[in-house]
Amino acid sequence: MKNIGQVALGVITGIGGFLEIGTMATSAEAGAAFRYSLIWSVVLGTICLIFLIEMSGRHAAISKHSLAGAVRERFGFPFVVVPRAAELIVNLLLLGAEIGGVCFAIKLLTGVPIQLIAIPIGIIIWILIWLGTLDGIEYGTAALGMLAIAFVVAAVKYHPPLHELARGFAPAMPHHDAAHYWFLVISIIGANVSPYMLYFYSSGGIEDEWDEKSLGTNRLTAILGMGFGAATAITVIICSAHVFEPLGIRIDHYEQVAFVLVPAFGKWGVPLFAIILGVCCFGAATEVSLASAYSLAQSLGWNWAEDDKPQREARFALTYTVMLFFGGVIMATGIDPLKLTMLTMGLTAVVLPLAIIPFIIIMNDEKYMHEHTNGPIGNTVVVFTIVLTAIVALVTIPLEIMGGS
Amino acid sequence: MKLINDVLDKQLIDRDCRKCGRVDGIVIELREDEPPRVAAIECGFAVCARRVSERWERFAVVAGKRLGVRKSPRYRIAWEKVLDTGLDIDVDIDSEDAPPLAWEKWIREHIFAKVPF
Amino acid sequence: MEIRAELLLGRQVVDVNGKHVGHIEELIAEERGGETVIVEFHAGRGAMAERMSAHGVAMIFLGIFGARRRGSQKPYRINWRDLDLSDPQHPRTTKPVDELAR
Amino acid sequence: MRGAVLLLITLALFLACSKQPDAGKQLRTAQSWHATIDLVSDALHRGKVTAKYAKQVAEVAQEELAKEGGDDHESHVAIEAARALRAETEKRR
Repeated sequence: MKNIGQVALGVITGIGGFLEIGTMATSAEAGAAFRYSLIWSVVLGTICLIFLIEMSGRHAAISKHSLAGAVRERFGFPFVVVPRAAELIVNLLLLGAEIGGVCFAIKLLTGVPIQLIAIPIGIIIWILIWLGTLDGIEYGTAALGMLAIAFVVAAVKYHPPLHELARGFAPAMPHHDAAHYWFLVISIIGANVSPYMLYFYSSGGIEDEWDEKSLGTNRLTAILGMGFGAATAITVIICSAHVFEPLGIRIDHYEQVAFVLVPAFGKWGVPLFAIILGVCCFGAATEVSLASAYSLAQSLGWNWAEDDKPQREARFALTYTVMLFFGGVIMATGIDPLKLTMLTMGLTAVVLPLAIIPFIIIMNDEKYMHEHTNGPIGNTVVVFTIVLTAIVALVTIPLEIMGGS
Repeated sequence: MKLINDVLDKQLIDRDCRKCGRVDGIVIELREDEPPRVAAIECGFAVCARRVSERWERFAVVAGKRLGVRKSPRYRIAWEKVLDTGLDIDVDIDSEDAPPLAWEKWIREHIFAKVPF
Repeated sequence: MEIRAELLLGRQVVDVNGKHVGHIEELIAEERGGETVIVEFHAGRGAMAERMSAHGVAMIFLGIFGARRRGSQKPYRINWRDLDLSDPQHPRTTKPVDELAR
Repeated sequence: MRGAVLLLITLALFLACSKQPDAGKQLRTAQSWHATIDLVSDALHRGKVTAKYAKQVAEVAQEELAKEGGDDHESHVAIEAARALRAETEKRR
């Protein structure tokens, strides 16, 4: 029974956790600008993510050691400083964007301006983490995230032309706006394969005390969870392609994206979109702030555990408190949520190689993984992901200059 | 025993199984005509910073003094207190009042004490 | 006199004639008479270089990580008597490099 | 070490101030917002969206079009449409 519960958790986390501000923005923009031709980048990003998530879970189950801790132990402190600092900066911006998503959802429903509610939202998330436990947060936000099924229903209602949809799954060169096309490919990969997911999943595995018996469940969870999540992201592309692309509407603000469900659900379209966006961003915000606290605490050897009372791991708790406060402050400055989201996706793509390179070493270290080290397939995918993300990182900067975003 | 691979940067666990930092440094005593002796392990921001560059170390020491939570930015644990060097390093200290957790106590008393719930 | 192992790590070692030996990779310690003492220093291409090198990655790719290093790649095993650490920034061996054990 | 930090800073600067509105882009933006305004006002009249939402869209459209500063025919039509939608939503509330 425990394993079925775990798979269910994985699937729920996949859908709830997968669809956050980054995926929503990039999928909506991709659908509006290029119809279905960017679906392949979602699939590519998800395949890499499935392997990396499975490895993170396996590492947690076998070595009982955290990812961030293992990287520090294998590579030493000087190697860890730059990647960890870069990740924390990107996580802070991402947290700002997620809080922005929640504030925008509330603004859609109530009209209250974003700057006013940014810091209160940060405080509410902080209270939830302070009082709640990891399972509570994961199940709660992810279960609500299931509302994202509305996008699947809408996509079916819009009944996209299947042959064109199928063609979208194969990588293709752009017919127009090459800079914008490739920047969206990068942002989609950045949105799907974000380092915080790996740390959150690995730390969750340790807190839930996974062991060798959980390996099968871990693989199933990774495939089903991330797979369902990717399917939801693809339905956002389909809906956006159906509603916006024929009219030549390009996504510049979330106000436009909010319209995507109206043709399918009438006057429930905007409220439903607001609830889905708000809930998914709320869940993602808790995950990003916790993942940052996990990776910092594990790198420096502090006591860490979300299930413990915060007083017992003061520095871990202080980290997510500070992150949430500054996340709220970023949003309170009135910066446009969509611009911040796209900037963060670009930066995530640049930081990605730093987070993935250590995988090739720690996943093949018998001292930690005993006989469960990576097989040739696993290593091939990791090396491919490193090369892919390295190219993506190098290309992001010039692309950005050519006004890709 | 491989000092770098098995000890450096490993997680420190105190007497009642609480995590209390990582092995940031290892002190070795050189002696005439005798093999160098492993004297102690060190942890603290200054020790970590020193491994990056001297300038970082000076910055860490100054910051430590100004914030004034720990008495000294380096905390040394005698090698004899190291009980086991498996995946983690078990040390025979009660970290609750020892400097490694000085920050934890400071935050608990000064910041979290004010939280009503 | 005290030195720090973490600062010794990665330092370049030259032999008595100034010829490059390698970078300090590991310090081997043993229990002797109730004390833990360093018996040997390993100086090779450097732990990081080894892992990141084409050879390192190739080994990983085949899934047999670091099991066997080819002869020429093996680090020098320098006995504690043969290493002059008076200046920890620049460790020197008291023997020419070709007399060092591999 | 210093290099890495410098890289991060310059990168952030690049990403922040990277857009230069050129003519083609301005025209497309004006057309995009014009189409958005038409879409939303049509839905407003068919009761598919609330006046509150339509007002937010109109405000953002006006802001964006003003920022673009296009003075070709297409931009003027779009600005006019946005103003009309906004007036419409304020009347309904």
